[in-house]
Amino acid sequence: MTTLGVPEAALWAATPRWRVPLAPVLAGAVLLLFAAVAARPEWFAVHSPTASDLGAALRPPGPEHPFGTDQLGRDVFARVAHGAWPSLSIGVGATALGVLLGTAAGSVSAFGGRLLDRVMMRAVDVGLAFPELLLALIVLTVLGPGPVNVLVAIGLAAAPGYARLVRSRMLVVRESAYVQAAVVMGIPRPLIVLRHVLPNTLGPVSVLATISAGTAIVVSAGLSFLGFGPQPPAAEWGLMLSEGRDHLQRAWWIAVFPGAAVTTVVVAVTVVGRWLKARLDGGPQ
Amino acid sequence: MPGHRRGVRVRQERGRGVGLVLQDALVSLDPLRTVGAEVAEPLRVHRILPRDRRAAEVVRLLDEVGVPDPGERAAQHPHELSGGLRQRALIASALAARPAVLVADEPTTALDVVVQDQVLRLLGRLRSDGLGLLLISHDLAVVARIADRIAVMHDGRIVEEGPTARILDRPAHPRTRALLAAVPGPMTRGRRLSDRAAARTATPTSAESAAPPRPGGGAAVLACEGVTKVFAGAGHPARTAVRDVSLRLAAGEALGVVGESGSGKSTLAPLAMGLLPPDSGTVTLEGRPWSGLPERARRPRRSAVQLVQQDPLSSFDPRYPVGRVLDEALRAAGERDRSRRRARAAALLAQVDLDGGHLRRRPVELSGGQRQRVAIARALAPRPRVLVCDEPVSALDASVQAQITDLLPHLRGELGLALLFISHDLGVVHHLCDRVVVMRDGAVVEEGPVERVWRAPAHPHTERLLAAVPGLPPGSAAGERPHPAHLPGAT
Amino acid sequence: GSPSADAPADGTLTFAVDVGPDCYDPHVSPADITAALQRNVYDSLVAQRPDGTVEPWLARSWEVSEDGTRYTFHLRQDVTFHDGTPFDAEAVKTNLDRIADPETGSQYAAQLIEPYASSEVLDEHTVEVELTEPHAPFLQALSTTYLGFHSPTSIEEYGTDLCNGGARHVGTGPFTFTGFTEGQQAVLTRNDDYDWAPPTARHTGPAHLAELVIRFIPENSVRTGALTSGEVDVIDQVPAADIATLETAGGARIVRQDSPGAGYTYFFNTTRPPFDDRRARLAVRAALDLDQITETLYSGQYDRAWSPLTPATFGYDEGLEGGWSHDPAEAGRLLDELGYTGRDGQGYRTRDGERFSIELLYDPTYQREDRITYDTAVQDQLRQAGIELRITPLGDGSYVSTRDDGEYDIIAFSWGRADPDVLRTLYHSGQQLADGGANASRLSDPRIDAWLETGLTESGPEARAAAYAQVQRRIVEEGYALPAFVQPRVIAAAPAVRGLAFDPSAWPVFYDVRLGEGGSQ
Amino acid sequence: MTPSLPRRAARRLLSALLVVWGAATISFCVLHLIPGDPVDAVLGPLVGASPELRARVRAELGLDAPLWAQYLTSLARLVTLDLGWSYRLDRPVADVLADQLWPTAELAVAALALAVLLAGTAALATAGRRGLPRAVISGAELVGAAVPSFWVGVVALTFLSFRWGLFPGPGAVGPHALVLPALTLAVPIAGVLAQVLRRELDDTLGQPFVTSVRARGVGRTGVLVRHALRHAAVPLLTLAGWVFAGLLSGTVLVETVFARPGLGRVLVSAVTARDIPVVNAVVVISAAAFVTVNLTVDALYRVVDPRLRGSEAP
Ligand SMILES: Nc1ncnc2c1ncn2[C@@H]1O[C@H](COP(=O)(O)OP(=O)(O)OP(=O)(O)O)[C@@H](O)[C@H]1O
Ligand SMILES: Nc1ncnc2c1ncn2[C@@H]1O[C@H](COP(=O)(O)OP(=O)(O)OP(=O)(O)O)[C@@H](O)[C@H]1O
Ligand SMILES: [Mg+2]
Ligand SMILES: [Mg+2]
Repeated sequence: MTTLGVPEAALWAATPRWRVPLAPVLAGAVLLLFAAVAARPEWFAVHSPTASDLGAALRPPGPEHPFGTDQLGRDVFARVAHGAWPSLSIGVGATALGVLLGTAAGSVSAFGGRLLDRVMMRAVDVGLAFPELLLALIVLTVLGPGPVNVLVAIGLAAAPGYARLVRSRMLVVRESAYVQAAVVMGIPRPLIVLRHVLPNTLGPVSVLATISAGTAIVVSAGLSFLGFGPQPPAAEWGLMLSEGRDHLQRAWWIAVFPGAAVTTVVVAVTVVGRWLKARLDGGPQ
Repeated sequence: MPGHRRGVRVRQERGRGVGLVLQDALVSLDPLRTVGAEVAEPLRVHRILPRDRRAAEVVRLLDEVGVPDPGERAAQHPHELSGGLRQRALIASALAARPAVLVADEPTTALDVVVQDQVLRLLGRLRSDGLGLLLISHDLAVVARIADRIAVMHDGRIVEEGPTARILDRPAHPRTRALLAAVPGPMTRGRRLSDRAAARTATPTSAESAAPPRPGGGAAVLACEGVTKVFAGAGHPARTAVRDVSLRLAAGEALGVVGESGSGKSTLAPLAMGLLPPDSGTVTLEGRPWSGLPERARRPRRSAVQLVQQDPLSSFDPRYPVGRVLDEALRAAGERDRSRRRARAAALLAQVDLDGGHLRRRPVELSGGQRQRVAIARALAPRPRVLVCDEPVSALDASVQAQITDLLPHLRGELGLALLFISHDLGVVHHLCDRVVVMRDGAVVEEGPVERVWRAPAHPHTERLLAAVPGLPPGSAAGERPHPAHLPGAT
Repeated sequence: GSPSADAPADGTLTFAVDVGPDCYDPHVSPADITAALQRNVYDSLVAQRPDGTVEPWLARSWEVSEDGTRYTFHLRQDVTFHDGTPFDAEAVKTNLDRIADPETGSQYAAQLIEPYASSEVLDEHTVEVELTEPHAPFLQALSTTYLGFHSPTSIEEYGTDLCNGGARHVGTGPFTFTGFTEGQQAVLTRNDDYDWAPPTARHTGPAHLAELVIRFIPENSVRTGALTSGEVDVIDQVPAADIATLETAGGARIVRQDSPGAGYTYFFNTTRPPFDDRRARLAVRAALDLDQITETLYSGQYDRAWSPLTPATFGYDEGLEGGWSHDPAEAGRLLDELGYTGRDGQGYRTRDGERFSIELLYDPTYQREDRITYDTAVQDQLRQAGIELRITPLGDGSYVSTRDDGEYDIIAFSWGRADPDVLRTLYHSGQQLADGGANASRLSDPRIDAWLETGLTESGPEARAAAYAQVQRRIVEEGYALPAFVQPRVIAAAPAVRGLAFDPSAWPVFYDVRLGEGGSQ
Repeated sequence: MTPSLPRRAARRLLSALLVVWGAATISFCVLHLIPGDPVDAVLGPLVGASPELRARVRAELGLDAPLWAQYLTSLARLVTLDLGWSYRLDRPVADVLADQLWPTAELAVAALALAVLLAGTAALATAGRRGLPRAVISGAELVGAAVPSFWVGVVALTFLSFRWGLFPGPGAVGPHALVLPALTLAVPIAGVLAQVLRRELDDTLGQPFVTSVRARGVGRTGVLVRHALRHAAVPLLTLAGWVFAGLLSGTVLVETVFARPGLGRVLVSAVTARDIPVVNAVVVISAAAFVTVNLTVDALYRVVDPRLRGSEAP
């Protein structure tokens, strides 16, 4: 697992050049499906994710339980379906929080003057000197376990990276010929920032954030796996993976399906994100 | 596997039978390896010399192509060498395996005129030593200097071929004529260069007959007084980019600024635009202070002076279609009414020879010449009195360049614009400007009317710049220009 | 011919346990694993038989004074520590004094001999221990590793710094502590001079094994896999679900022993609503089908519990078995009686619009995963009865303070101890959590207190058993706590391992173990 | 002229120390924000401890001093390279970590080597080529970079180790026990490295100087090995910090899954048990290591790319 946000250089460099956009279309469809499942799991799963049926424990996948049942006789399919919401919302929410904080800090740094920039960037350096997982772990120790706290922890841990990204992009945009053209036209500074600097910064940043959302989902699953995420009996993919570990030899389905769900979503997010980025790069040519 | 064996044979022929010299020597040499290693590579690949004797051969080769201190140079990396030296090292590596033929694709296009001259002389010498040379260039003047024969290509086909003298004197194909015509020279002032002028004609078109106003003793619209700009380097010492420069641009006048690379030309543009505060000296616009004001005070007067940048594409917000670009400019210029803005945007486009259909396109969807024309249209939106152009045509290829160089005098005539035209291309400046300022190391070394400076340069540096410009031989179809006999060598 | 049973065999046995001790000093650490591991290094004065009777070990014999406050021990004279220091009365005094000294920071051993007053060396091999009051479980306590004996030399040298494993641990046991890697393993090497095994052992003289390696492997699946792949010879804490597989497919031998003490028990906070009302406690009890949960989650390997004590504990009251039943109707009746007659949107019972909602607190760092699963099953069954159980993990360090402040409705744990006096730690009013006890029901029942004190001071087994039976019955009657299941200690061994057994504390004894040629006997 | 090398080095070192100090301060602050009492962590929750015992422990650990004094003490200790005393394990932190350093280093180094090997092979085999093999390999890289490593570990353990007995399962005995954990840790890193490496090789192959090189008669392998690889090294160096962090975070999970001892597991248990000195030490050490990695990378940039010599870092 890449437990960290992949640095920008890696992402820009790693763009596969899809000739036919078959993969992104497919990946987009997968994401839509998962989004639908996350929003309305009860449309997809007939069973309750938490109702146990001790008489039907550890049933292998079959017509009644397509993904089998776990040690409490709960339907694994229902749990995977209901686990989509916490898992996806933690990933997406954490990324959004990271982008938000990073943009705020990056803007302050880029436009707040030399001293503020220095202080901010040293702070960002310190933030970047922690591996993301370590930072998230420490934040979680203060906040205690739980889905919202995992979201906050990952968001906080990702923020320094975004702050640096936003700042460097803003500096580039600020010095760009089109911003200079706007100054020459006599457009007031706040308007320039609003009309040109922010949109042209956030565009690429949000595309990168799309790709990082996959990382955030993996990190959140990792934290759940270590016991910091949602607590039993919640249905969440990382937690299910962790719970299913002990039964792998007899009931592989308990851990394999949530793990496959994480992998599928993350691969799909990455494919879509990279396609977006390839389009962004390929644009001005 | 015959295919495989053929691959091997071709590979053996490469470097050995035919040497290749590419356009830009900085990117044509592996930047991470020493020059010596690059030159030695054909020797190694074709097992021409054992390892221990290669070093000596490299030094000999570098010496042969005229690299001074070849022993030292061999141990350096490409970025530590000047453009001319790099190009010579590249030629040395192409020659290492002693090929019979050298293919040179635009070997001088990226070089400034002085260095270009050195390289051309080297190629000429090699050719006279018996090397077969295939010289590919868009610049007829360059080809004319060393080629025996010239082939002219158009649309992937050779349209005309023949001895150099004949091609220059009596071009048969219209393309050849157009190419010859596009070379700006002393005789082209006031003429159109672009393809649209079709056959060469000495008769000015109607637009051109409205001759640009001559510099009068009128009040200066833009003036620099003893302007100095020092860049304090982060990690490196401060550098004086502009040193005590004084300029006066009269209303309606076209003033050219020329100089070698790094002479401070481009720094003048933001200084004049009030984008960069001078460290000393003042800039005045229409007789009132312009530099040293808070931006708030400058903003209402910004419409008087506009800028056309070198790279048209990067000067547009990539998200904005042309219509929105112009709309923003018009609104900034104080036009509040939406429908009036729309009408004016279309009018502006017409002024630069584009139709309204372009309004909805994004800059990426335009050709280079169209982009630059949109940039000019945007600059015209607030009805400026001064247009500052920093190398507006050097990113464009020759035919597109001609479109812009035709457009500018036309607009001058129509709108009474004063033009501050910054360029390293002496030909274009000569073609467009009334007066010229020659810069070196941030300081003005010579100033005067274009004709006078071209005819009788007062400063040796100006002389050197002019001498290095390749020209078509006298009597050729394009025009005439004195060609100094002696050129001071430079490294 | 077969090799003599007493001849030392060679070989290294690797024993995989789930967790390594935080502290290796049995005088300090309360951890089960510390005691189990160090059992091989430290001997005790006496040895306990499974039936609760006590045999001589390092003490040849002893006398107890009339009032039960003075114990005189006559020590063996042939015992030496691994470092050559002789084991004598002085050593006994040094160790007992050390345990009682607050400076040592003992977290458990000192409680076991709470009324300890002083020791007096009568002669080189006779020592008299004086208690402030009679203490029936004293001999049983002495038989545990917690009251094992460090060499006085090592105490002098390391003092309070004996928490680290390794060679600083010098005892008189059949193995010496030779190697140690934190979080990874401990290596014990045979003490060839050992000749003072207790009568509870099956042989005398040195141990059969040349070396005993204890590996710490927290993952259940990994531990099981390590046994089947032959990486280790014996594994501890075999998950119930793996028992059958290991036995049939893996060819492993399962050794099990019911742990003495208290099984996994839900303690109701009796000092605040709703569990200050007996009916609420009984309603919860009646709503739960512990048979089914235990059977399913532990694959039929563990027994559900009926008493606050496990069947393996002295004084266990068999009469309590089958004392109540899963009775949803009864639960409903009790809840109605309490006024919880309404139902909300999610089907939970309400009283004046307020849900019957209770909170179970746990510390995720220390709670075993399978027990969280058990709690989850309980939660689901209570949901069906209209009771909301909120399972709240407090992993941020505030668990202990929240618990000590009584901010919970239920907490649950098990407590191992081979003496019914464990009930005093769990239910005596003087043993509140904040004071260092484990009275998780926050109980203050004078009758229970009285019986517990009788059990403590009374020395006759009969009378003790009677007192403790009263306690058990009262707890069940009042529903102060809900015993859930009894977790036996289950160990799985490779076929080549012979002679593996448990001591009464359900700690595996390696002294008698030997490695055979493979194949089971 | 650029500033002299020693001055530049001194400035870099100073900012590195600043980062380490910042890390130490933040971790100190954060860990004191945690609700609850560290004494509980020392004693564990299993047995209630008497108030006297708690007071004793508190005094012993220096927790009765005011916060600023504790902070200054911890900084002063740091300066003398004294990492303090573990609350939970009751021994010097340096000892605790020293024991765990080797297993983690062993795992990380093995994983790194494996990742570089996998990525290098995949990228060199497919760079500058098209077709099915390339599509398959880049697809595999994509999945490899996305899949959670703890899941890879658990599944690999079940099938490769338990079911088919190809690899030993748990623990850290012998080099063959390292294969599965190292592989698990290496997969996501290799996925990213391979993508970056190939993209870089592709880019380099498209550069004009490659035309020159090929015109001299050098074959594909020669171009890749003698020229392109070195160009690809620059972006790979840029990834060094990320790889380092990935290895460190990855070990936390992989060590848990494979029951390996190591810093990762010490860290997780120290964080949960609020063993402040241990966490502080890990934070400071990892920040210091991170900074060292970055300093080294900066120096290596200059070795790899002569254009950067005598200039500021990119
Ligand atoms: N690799 C390629 N793939 C597709 N089209 C190409 C490629 N290389 C060249 N072309 C196209 O072939 C035509 C001829 O290109 P070429 O580079 O030979 O032109 P040129 O005469 O050298 O032009 P210039 O003066 O701009 O260098 C152009 O239209 C170009 O777009
Ligand atoms: N922002 C800057 N910071 C530091 N130095 C600068 C900056 N801009 C320009 N310089 C330096 O100032 C000098 C003049 O630069 P300028 O761009 O004006 O030259 P130029 O004449 O336009 O050259 P060219 O023909 O190559 O465009 C150069 O040495 C350049 O390196
Ligand atoms: Mg070309
Ligand atoms: Mg310039």
